[in-house]
Amino acid sequence: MNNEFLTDWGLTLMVFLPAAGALVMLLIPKADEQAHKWVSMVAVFASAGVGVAVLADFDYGRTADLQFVVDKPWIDVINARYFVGIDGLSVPLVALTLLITPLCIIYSWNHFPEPRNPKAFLILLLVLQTGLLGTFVAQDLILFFVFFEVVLLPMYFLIGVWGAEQRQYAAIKFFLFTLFGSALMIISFLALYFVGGETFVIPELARNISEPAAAGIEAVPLATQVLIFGGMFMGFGIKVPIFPFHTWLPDAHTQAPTVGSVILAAIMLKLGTYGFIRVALPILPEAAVEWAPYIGALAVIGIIYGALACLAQTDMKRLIAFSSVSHMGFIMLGIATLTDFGLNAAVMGMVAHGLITGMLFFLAGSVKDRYHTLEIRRLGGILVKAPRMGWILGFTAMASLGLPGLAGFWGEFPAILSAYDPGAGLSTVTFRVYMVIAALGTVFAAGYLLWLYQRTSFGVPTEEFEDDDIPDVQVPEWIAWVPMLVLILAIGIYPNLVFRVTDDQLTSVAQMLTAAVGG
Amino acid sequence: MVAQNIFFYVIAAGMVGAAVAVVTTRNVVRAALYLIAVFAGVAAQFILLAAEFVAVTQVLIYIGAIMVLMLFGIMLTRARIGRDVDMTNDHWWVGVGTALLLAAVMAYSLIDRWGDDALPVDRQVNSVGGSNTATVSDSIFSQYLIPFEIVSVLLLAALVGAIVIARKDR
Amino acid sequence: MLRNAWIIPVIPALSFFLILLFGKRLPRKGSELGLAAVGAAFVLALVTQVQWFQHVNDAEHESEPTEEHAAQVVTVSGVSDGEISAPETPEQQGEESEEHASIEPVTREWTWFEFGETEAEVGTLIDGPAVMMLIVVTLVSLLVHVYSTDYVAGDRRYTHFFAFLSLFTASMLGLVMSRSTLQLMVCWELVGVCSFVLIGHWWEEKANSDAALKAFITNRVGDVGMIVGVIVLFFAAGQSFDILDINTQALSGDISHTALLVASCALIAAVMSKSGQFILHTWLPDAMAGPTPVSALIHAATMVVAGIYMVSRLYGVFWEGLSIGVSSINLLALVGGVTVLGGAGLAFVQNDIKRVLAYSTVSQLGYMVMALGIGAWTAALFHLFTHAFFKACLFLGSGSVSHAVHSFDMREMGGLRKWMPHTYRTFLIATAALIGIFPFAGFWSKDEILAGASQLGGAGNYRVFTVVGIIGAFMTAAYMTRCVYLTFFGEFRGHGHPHESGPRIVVPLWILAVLGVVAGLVNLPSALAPDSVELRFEHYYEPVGAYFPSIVPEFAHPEFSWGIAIVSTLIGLIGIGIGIGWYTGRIALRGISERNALARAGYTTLVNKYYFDHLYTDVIAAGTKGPVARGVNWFNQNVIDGVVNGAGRLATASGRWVYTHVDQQVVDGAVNGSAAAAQTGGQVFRQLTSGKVQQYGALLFGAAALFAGAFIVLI
Amino acid sequence: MDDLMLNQFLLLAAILFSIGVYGVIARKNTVMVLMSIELILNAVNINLLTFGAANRDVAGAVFALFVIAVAAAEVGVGLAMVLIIYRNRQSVDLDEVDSMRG
Amino acid sequence: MLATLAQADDGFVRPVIDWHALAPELVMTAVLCIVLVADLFLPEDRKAVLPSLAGLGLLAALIPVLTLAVDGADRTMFGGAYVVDNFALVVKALFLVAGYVTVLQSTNYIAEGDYAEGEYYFLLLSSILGMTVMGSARDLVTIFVALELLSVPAYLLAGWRKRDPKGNEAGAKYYLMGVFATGVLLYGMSLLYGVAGSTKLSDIGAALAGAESLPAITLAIVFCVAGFGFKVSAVPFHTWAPDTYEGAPTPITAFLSVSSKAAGFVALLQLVIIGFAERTDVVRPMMWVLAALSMTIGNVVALRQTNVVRMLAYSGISQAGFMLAPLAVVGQVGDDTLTSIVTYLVIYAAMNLGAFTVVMAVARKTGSAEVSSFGGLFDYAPSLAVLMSIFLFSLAGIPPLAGWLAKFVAFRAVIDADTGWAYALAVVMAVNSVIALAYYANIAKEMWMNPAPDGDKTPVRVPVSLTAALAITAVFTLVFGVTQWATELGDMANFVANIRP
Repeated sequence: MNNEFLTDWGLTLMVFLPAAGALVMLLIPKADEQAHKWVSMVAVFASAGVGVAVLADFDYGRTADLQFVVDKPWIDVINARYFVGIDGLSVPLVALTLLITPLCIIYSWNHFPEPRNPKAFLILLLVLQTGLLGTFVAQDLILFFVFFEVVLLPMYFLIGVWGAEQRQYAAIKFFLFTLFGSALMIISFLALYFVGGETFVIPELARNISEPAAAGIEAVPLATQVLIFGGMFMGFGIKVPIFPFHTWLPDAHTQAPTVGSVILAAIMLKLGTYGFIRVALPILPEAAVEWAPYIGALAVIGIIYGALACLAQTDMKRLIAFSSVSHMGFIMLGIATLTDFGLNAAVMGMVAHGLITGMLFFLAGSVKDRYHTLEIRRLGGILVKAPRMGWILGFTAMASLGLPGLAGFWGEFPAILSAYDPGAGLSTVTFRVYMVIAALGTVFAAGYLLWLYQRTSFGVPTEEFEDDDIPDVQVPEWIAWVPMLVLILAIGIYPNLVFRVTDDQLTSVAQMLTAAVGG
Repeated sequence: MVAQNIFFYVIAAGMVGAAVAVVTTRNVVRAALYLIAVFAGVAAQFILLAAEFVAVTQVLIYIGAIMVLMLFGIMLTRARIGRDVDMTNDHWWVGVGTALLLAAVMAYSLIDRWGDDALPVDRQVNSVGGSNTATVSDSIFSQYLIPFEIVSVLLLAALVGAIVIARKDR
Repeated sequence: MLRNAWIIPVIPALSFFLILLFGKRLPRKGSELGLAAVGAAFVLALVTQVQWFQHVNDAEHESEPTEEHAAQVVTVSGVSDGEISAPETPEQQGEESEEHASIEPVTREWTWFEFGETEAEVGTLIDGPAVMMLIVVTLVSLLVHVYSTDYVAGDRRYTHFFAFLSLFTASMLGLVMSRSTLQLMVCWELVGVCSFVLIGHWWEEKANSDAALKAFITNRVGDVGMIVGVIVLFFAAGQSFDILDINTQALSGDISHTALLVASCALIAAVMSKSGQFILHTWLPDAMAGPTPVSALIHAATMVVAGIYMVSRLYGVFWEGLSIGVSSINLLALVGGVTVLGGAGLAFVQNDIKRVLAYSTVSQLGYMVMALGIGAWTAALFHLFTHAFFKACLFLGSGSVSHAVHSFDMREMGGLRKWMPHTYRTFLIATAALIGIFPFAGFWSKDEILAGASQLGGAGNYRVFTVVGIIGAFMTAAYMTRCVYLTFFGEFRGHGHPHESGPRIVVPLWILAVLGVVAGLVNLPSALAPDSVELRFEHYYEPVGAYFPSIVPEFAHPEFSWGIAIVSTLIGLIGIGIGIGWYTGRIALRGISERNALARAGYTTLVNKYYFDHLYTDVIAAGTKGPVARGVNWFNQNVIDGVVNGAGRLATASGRWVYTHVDQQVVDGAVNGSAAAAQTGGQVFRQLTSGKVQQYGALLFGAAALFAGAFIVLI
Repeated sequence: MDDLMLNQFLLLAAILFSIGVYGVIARKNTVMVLMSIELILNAVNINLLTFGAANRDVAGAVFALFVIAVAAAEVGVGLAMVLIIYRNRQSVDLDEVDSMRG
Repeated sequence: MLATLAQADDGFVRPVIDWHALAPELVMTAVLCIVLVADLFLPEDRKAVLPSLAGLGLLAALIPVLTLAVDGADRTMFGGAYVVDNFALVVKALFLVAGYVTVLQSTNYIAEGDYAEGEYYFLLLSSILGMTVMGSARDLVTIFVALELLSVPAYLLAGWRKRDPKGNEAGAKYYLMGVFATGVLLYGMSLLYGVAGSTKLSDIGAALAGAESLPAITLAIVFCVAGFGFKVSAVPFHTWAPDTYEGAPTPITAFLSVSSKAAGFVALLQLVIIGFAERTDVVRPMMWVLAALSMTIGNVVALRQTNVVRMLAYSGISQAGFMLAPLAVVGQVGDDTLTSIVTYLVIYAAMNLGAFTVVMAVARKTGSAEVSSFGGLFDYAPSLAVLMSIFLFSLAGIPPLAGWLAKFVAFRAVIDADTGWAYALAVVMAVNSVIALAYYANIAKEMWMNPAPDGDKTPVRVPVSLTAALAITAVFTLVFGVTQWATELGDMANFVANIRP
């Protein structure tokens, strides 16, 4: 926190550099593809560079505090502020975002999906990046909402233009679902604004509602809180997605271009869970306690349901998509327990799922590039044709099924753990039932992932591809994948990489929740 | 006073009858003539309400201008002068329903609000001048100056526009 | 070395990465790295062993002034990085130190991660069982490495094979010296993965990958129990993963009995899958699809005993949770007992030599679990120790055989003793050890279990398990005889010319065979041995401290019992006899039927034999092998395996059903339905705009009137 | 019955208004629809003048004058529309003017 | 005679005319006369000057608006019948700028379409004049006359394509519906006058405040609202809009959907907030129903449209529903109703005009406004496709485009009321904003994801005036979304203090 420039401008630069890159690219003619690639590269790396500087300068000793705070008036009439800052909860997700998008651009370097058009593709990626980063640093509900929504358009176009056969249906489904959630969410935000002392600033709202007397407002009745939470539940829950709002996800994932799937899985789904922890829980702890059993129930249903649906899939990408439903269930279960374990598990789950499922989608994309199909029964023997890719797929599948020693485990296990002893005010019996069901979910996870692996990678190649030349992992792929693989392993071996950052912040959230119920 | 009442009811009955004829007759020209009768009745009622200037205007503009325009319209569209087979469309019952509903709502509201109110015997606004006309003009050129100017632009616009639309060329 | 034991697993772990990255470029394709690493680990394990003996001896000397010791415990218990013992109450300390010196485990830990106030630690916990396992794992692993350099030579994934052997060794060593339940669980899963990879080593064939999947997924089922158990213990012990803590609290009564019972039952599920106990054992025979060295190392000597080791590690929990000390039957013993008999019965009807050995392993693991269930901790670990050697020897022997005849089918073997003398002899020795012939290793360990079953526990002891054990011993003898007979005796029924294997295979066989003979001597009962050599195993490996039930009064060691020893030996011999008789007899009978006239002539001489034959053929052997074994086998293949496979199929089918009917129709249908509803609504409301302006007008006037009317009425 | 009641005029206006509405909806010929509209506007004028008289206020009369002026303008525009429709369709049946719908 | 005159003189109060306050209207009047006269004298090939003249006139009229804004004082004339306050200034500026964009849109359309040019701009300016007057009108008579001045030229302009039967139909339907609505409105106004005894809104407000809740008052309010409901195309008074939009010249469609609708809202705001402020028992439920119906029916019918202009008509109906929503909580939320509706109007004008401009630009090539004709636009005219997407998604309310802020302020006002009905309306709004996205995105889909019909990929040539219109609307659409300017305009737009009860 020495560098004043960094303190004042770091986050803003980080968020808006990609958008600035996109503006520059608008001025470059479409034909000059190299220029587009390099400008986009420079933009994301500049953003990542600033981001890394910020993260390096971040004081890890007090992660519970907001740092790099910039608080300026924005839309005065509605009391919306440009209020950004990062704390222990934001840091891992910001870091994840800063990592994934550059990797996506590198991955796309030589093979843009049809109908190519790198200019538009990269501009959309950059706008997406700004939206994602912005969401993770925004501390004002309106700013948060705007960034939360900014990601919709680029993703809509990425799916709709560069996607597979059913892309139009998938794109609009994705869009409508998410918008439905956000429309209800914004109602809740507004209701919060009016009951919470006419401010949109998240920490202030949390303070005001927990201590109405000090803020000079009326205490918010529990019934109101529960309803307001409901709106946010819809907004964040659809984004997560929680069963039964998940149906957009398989379609979107299956149809999206590789990079789109990766970003969708790795980062965008996290907006929902992040929203729960950032917005919903701290502001409305009492309502969170009321809602938690239901969220937990939907979470475990999602775990089992997603897994069962995986078993029925014939398409590799769709299977991975449904596995996301299942995995996000673990994250939601962690959140629903309202404990520091659960919240830590959730954030770890977000990071892990981001890396692992992102990686799986990368692999699915590469398989598709090579085989021009993702139909599981037509694949087979990847290990024979492209052994390195096969091994990487195996490694990632293992990580995804929650193998200890790899990142996925640290999202799953503590989530299950936390359900044994849920936070104050929650029914222990209910959550222990959830715990057992969730633990059973890990069996299914092993089932569908290994089954997938067996059918795609083991055995000998099908006749169709027997004589085809299937190239093994190539340079851009290596560059894009190695950091993710290394991180999966590193976090798996030393989970404190994440927990150390998140713990203080999330413990304070959990304490707030306990205090709200206790007091 | 009774005379006024008698006058009113006679005229009113005629007006209603003529109005009904306007909307039921199968002959366009005859409808126009019935309409003139209604307009005349309205003018008469205006006099009863001590609004001589408006009554005069009513006669001048409605009967003198508007109805002439209408007749021109009838002529130009070569509507048959005689009886037309069917001047009422298939959905006339919708009209009956709507009209009755409207009438009921209006009548209820009016009776509820003004059921017992009588008109003042002296309905002149400016008793000194003996006529409402001067008051009206004063009012138009002071209080209602802006609408008056605007209406002039409106009439100009309507004139110009109607000519452009109705003109055969272009 | 005791404090730096972490180096031992780290060496093979490093070797894993090195082999993976550079193995293919090395002259011997990476096997030299693996060998070197495991060799180094073995040497270090030996060093650790010696130091541990020293440590135990020191502790005994130091324990004379009790007060001082207790003080020392208190002072060091707060230090996170150093030799500490589990916190003990001085009271217990004093009570117990009259008999035994408390032997402090040597621990070392590092912070792994923190949640709120809870700190999860990773580290090493070196005490008796850990040291013992270090030796077993590194030794068997080393021998298997040596063996493999010949056995899998020329395999296309030679390098990978060694890489994963290294990783397995590392994980298993990590498991052995786990400081916390969490670490235990992590390593537990890692060995599972190595097992998966190595079973599926030849994944080109679907059967192999099927077996690998089955192994992994079945283990996952058990892992649910593991997860639940660990979690229950974590919270029950006041948010601690610390094994010593948990045990100490369990034994001191700080944890409710319910929690312990739940945790025990959950953990038993994990044991059932990992250690191949009924009914989750079915993956283990299938796992024989992997290369034979893998079967020897993972599915006989080490990984499958992880379940037993885990129970022995958390013995305080099981002891209290299942009330082992005062009951006469409990879930753990029951699971073990059923497995003893079930596994042995199944071993009868296998034609694949490795599957015979696999079921034998299942059965022997059942002994160990049973032993733990009845409270004979030392016996269980002792049996684990001896079993590791002779069973590894048997597996490697079967591999050697298959190397010669290119098959595992015993119907294609026979008479191999002529061509493969070394293999034959070592196999025979190991078989004797397995059957429990005096003085081979198995005799001592199995005997201790049987003695324990008859002497330990509450009222009535665990006598029923003595019977189970003896029947099991009989069956073991019978099926192993069959196996040996079919393989090494009679005529060669296969193709080609079998030949003895090379030195890299034979030398490990001999080493293991020798161990199979002498390993039993490390725990000679006091009745049979001088003080200086009696019960050395118990002395050095059984923990003494607040974290182990040795502090509670009910915890006892069985005395050597001549009766049991003789009965079991006899039973074993009868089994062998029947086995020999069965096969020679059947051949004789076949001869009789073929040469009818001669039979009649030799009737008198043969009649005794015939009745004898009849007795065991129809009554005993057929009774066991025929209906019972077949029945068990049928039950196994159709019901248990059917349930296991069926569960998989059911999951897939229900997945498909859920997907097509619920997801696509109900959930997605609701979504698409609402879209359709909106569209239909659009269609309906389009009628408002009919195109006829007079209807528009009617709507305008009508609506105005209706609004007015409605509000007049309503307000 | 001595005095003129306010309601006499108002109800007369209401009846004229309703008749006009019926005509507007039911008449086929566009010119006749225009005529019906005049009934409506006249009804409004009666209202305005009645209230003006009742309040002894001149605004009603002024308002009515504006209405008359505007009505004149509207009729002009309306007849222009009728003419152009007639020219393009050879018919002034409002029923048939429905090429755009939905 | 003289005596009579003298007597009359006594009664006559010379009105005080504030020329500065009237300056915008005077400039407009002057310009429209100039246009009319210039048309007479300009030769056929010089008529291109006319749109420039009209445009400049509108900008010139903007100058006094700005000086008045700088001056800042509220100006009241004719006893409160005509007021130039901040509200009036904001909406006047809106009408003038939107009018300018309409002129830009019309330039090529009218010049190339062989329509009467001088009269077109004359009528357009007249209509805009009517709107600017409406902004200041606080008296029933003035409101009525202003309404007619803005409507009558619009009827004519809607039927301007007089050789096309659809054009006639558009004009005729608009005209007839307009006159019907006028009838209803006038009847309502006459009752208001009868109840209050005055035509001034402030007097009416005072009178209604004191009166009991009577059927006659309910009737009057309902009829007045219905009359303007037609103007803002609220369901069930919306029926004319799609037909008229489709048949009218596209610039006029844009004009009707933006300026004319805004004028309707201006009148409604004045009536409701000044006149009916105390009669919220009628106004709120009425507005609630109108808002909910407009949003829902407008949206679901829009889903079924295949013609972009018709779709925009229905979308406009739905947007009107959103704008009506804050009126459903009028009186419960302080200034929020006014602020939010004005903000919404300003933003809506920018984005909707923009969308229509793109439709015009595309139609220049394809000659069609069918949704399918937009296929492949991103391929051959990426800028237009991007701009259209910006406008459409802004209309759908996707941040950071301005539309979200418009919807947001509407939500904010509604939720501020904190009643069950308000929340119910908010939920209806939320659901509708989702339905709306479906059809907006449908066009985006066509442009980005489908191939060009017939594979025709010749680029679209966009004339300068359309480019200018696009630039203005796009800049506003983008800038309003991330700055506070639109809301500040809305916030500024308050009625003069002494006129509000």
